[in-house]
Amino acid sequence: MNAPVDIQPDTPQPEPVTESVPEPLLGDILAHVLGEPVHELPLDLYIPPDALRVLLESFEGPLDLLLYLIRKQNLDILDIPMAEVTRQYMVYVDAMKSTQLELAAEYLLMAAVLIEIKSRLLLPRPTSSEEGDENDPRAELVRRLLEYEQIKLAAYELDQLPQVGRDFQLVAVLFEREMIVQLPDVKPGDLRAAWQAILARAKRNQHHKIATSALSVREQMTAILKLLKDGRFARFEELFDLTQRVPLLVVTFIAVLELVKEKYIVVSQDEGFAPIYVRLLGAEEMTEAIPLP
Amino acid sequence: MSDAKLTDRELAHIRTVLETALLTAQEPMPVSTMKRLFAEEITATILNDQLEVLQGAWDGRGVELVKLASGWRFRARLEMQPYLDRLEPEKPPRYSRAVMETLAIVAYKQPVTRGEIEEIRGVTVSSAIIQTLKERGWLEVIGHKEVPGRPELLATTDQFLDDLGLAKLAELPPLAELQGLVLPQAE
Amino acid sequence: MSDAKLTDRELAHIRTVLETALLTAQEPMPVSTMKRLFAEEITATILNDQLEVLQGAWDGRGVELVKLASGWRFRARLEMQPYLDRLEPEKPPRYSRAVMETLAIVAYKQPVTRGEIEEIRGVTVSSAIIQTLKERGWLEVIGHKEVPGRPELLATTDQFLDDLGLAKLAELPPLAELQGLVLPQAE
Repeated sequence: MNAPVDIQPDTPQPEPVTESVPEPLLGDILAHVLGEPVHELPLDLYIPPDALRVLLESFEGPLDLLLYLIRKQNLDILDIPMAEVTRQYMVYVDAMKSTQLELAAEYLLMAAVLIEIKSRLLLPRPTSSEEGDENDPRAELVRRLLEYEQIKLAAYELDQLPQVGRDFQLVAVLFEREMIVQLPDVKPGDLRAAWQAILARAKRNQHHKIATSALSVREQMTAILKLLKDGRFARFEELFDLTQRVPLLVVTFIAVLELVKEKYIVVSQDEGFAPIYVRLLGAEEMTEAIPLP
Repeated sequence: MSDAKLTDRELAHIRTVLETALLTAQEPMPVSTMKRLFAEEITATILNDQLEVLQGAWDGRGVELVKLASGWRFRARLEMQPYLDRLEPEKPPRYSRAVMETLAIVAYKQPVTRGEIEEIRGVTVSSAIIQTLKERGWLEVIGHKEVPGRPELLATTDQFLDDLGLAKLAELPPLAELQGLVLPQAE
Repeated sequence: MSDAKLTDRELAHIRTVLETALLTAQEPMPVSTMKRLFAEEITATILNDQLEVLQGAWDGRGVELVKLASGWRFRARLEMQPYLDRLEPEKPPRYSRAVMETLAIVAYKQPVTRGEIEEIRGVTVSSAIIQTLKERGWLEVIGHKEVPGRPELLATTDQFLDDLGLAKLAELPPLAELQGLVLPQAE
């Protein structure tokens, strides 16, 4: 098995190397791969004729091809007969070329590695070294082959594991979220922030004048307007809640004045000491216009 | 399998397959589709019967089997929503700046007309904004201003105070102090 | 709720909520998430106990409750696949050997760089392979190796384990012993 083949150790390029492979063998495979059945396929390749093309395409790389060869040769991977393996490897590489498969650089590199190992095996080992294993040029290749074979098997095992979607399905029960309209939450501070934004803008546009008057007056203005909302005449005294403290009564009075000034309400008295009435300005039409809740 | 010959064991198996198919289905499944689950011919009658048995078996659980227009499907019961909602709390929506500013103006300057709001904000106030706040029950029309066009007079409601946790408008954050903060150089 | 005080009825309710949440969940659910389902504080111990009770309750049915890398999830049993396949005859394609070998290298040797994968496989690893696995959600970049070029460090994700029904990397099929590769009949 370890017999030297006619590979010249000093030829680095793969091309002359492949040419050194016995001619009949090369020719047979070529013919076969291109579609014609070949009858004289070397027995030691263990490849069914019609499977060759598929096989070549299915190799994952030079390590894969090398592993295949070693496997098929029934060889101890730890004691690879370099010459024979190299020879067959080159046959495959050449077959790949002729089937117009893209002959990746990795295959050529591997061929060079094999040839290099073979050539080093042919040389006498330096006696000075004591660690024999480390000097075996095959050691690194063996390590890589073993590692690759391990991964190759692991990939197969991994693919055997049940996979979601392929081998089992997930449960997918519907959860129809009922549309509950969620209303925005507003805090008093948000109003203040909004006001701040208005002021900031107003500052940039000087023509916006924001008059501020005491909120309590505005509040009373609203209260009075709400009271008069239905368009009725209210007696002046009705506007004042006498249970309240004096400041509020004053505020209410200011609110009435403000409302009159802003032409929201009319305060009227037919004659001296007659009851004073308050009503919304234009309340007559309003009773028609606004239906009350 | 013919109708008469199905054993209890076979029916239970049919139910297991139906249940699994329905639990894993993305869409409601019509009975015609369910038939395809089985290599043997199984009648729609048998399938419907077994679906009803299944339906009963899920009584009182968090998920129910329902018959919809397009087929049968499992779905979570509405009672489960409060629990499931806790997993993905929906972010509370926020009012736009326009809505918040409008609300603030009405709150602080009421009663106001839309025109006055526009004057303060410096931009047009859309009907949609007013409508949003009216529908929320926070703004109401308390009259009309006696100026041309008789615009609505807007004010905040008691509900607005309630919702903001205020007893009265005076409890709103004071603006005077604020003005000192933001407009030190105001004219 | 404290551990001691939970009644059978309360525990049954917890199971109903858990079951519903798990049946409707899109992803495996960790126990920490399940806690959020309940307004009351429920301990992980109680939840784990109830999950095991639930798991038992689904024994012998077409669907099972399993614990995976990123949490618990319901899935159809493998035995149900032949039935479900009849509904969906188009199976997702198997990945090529190149993809599976790349995945295996990352799974067993992680974290690895693309260069290290190429070193083991002896061939160039195309970007498409890495991309396929990233898009599937099975590989992710967990950093960069501090060597020239700062290549990406690749690792498998929890989803990879989830999708293969595994709870942790240690559950992957063990790597073959190197010695086992030596053919016994070698000369």
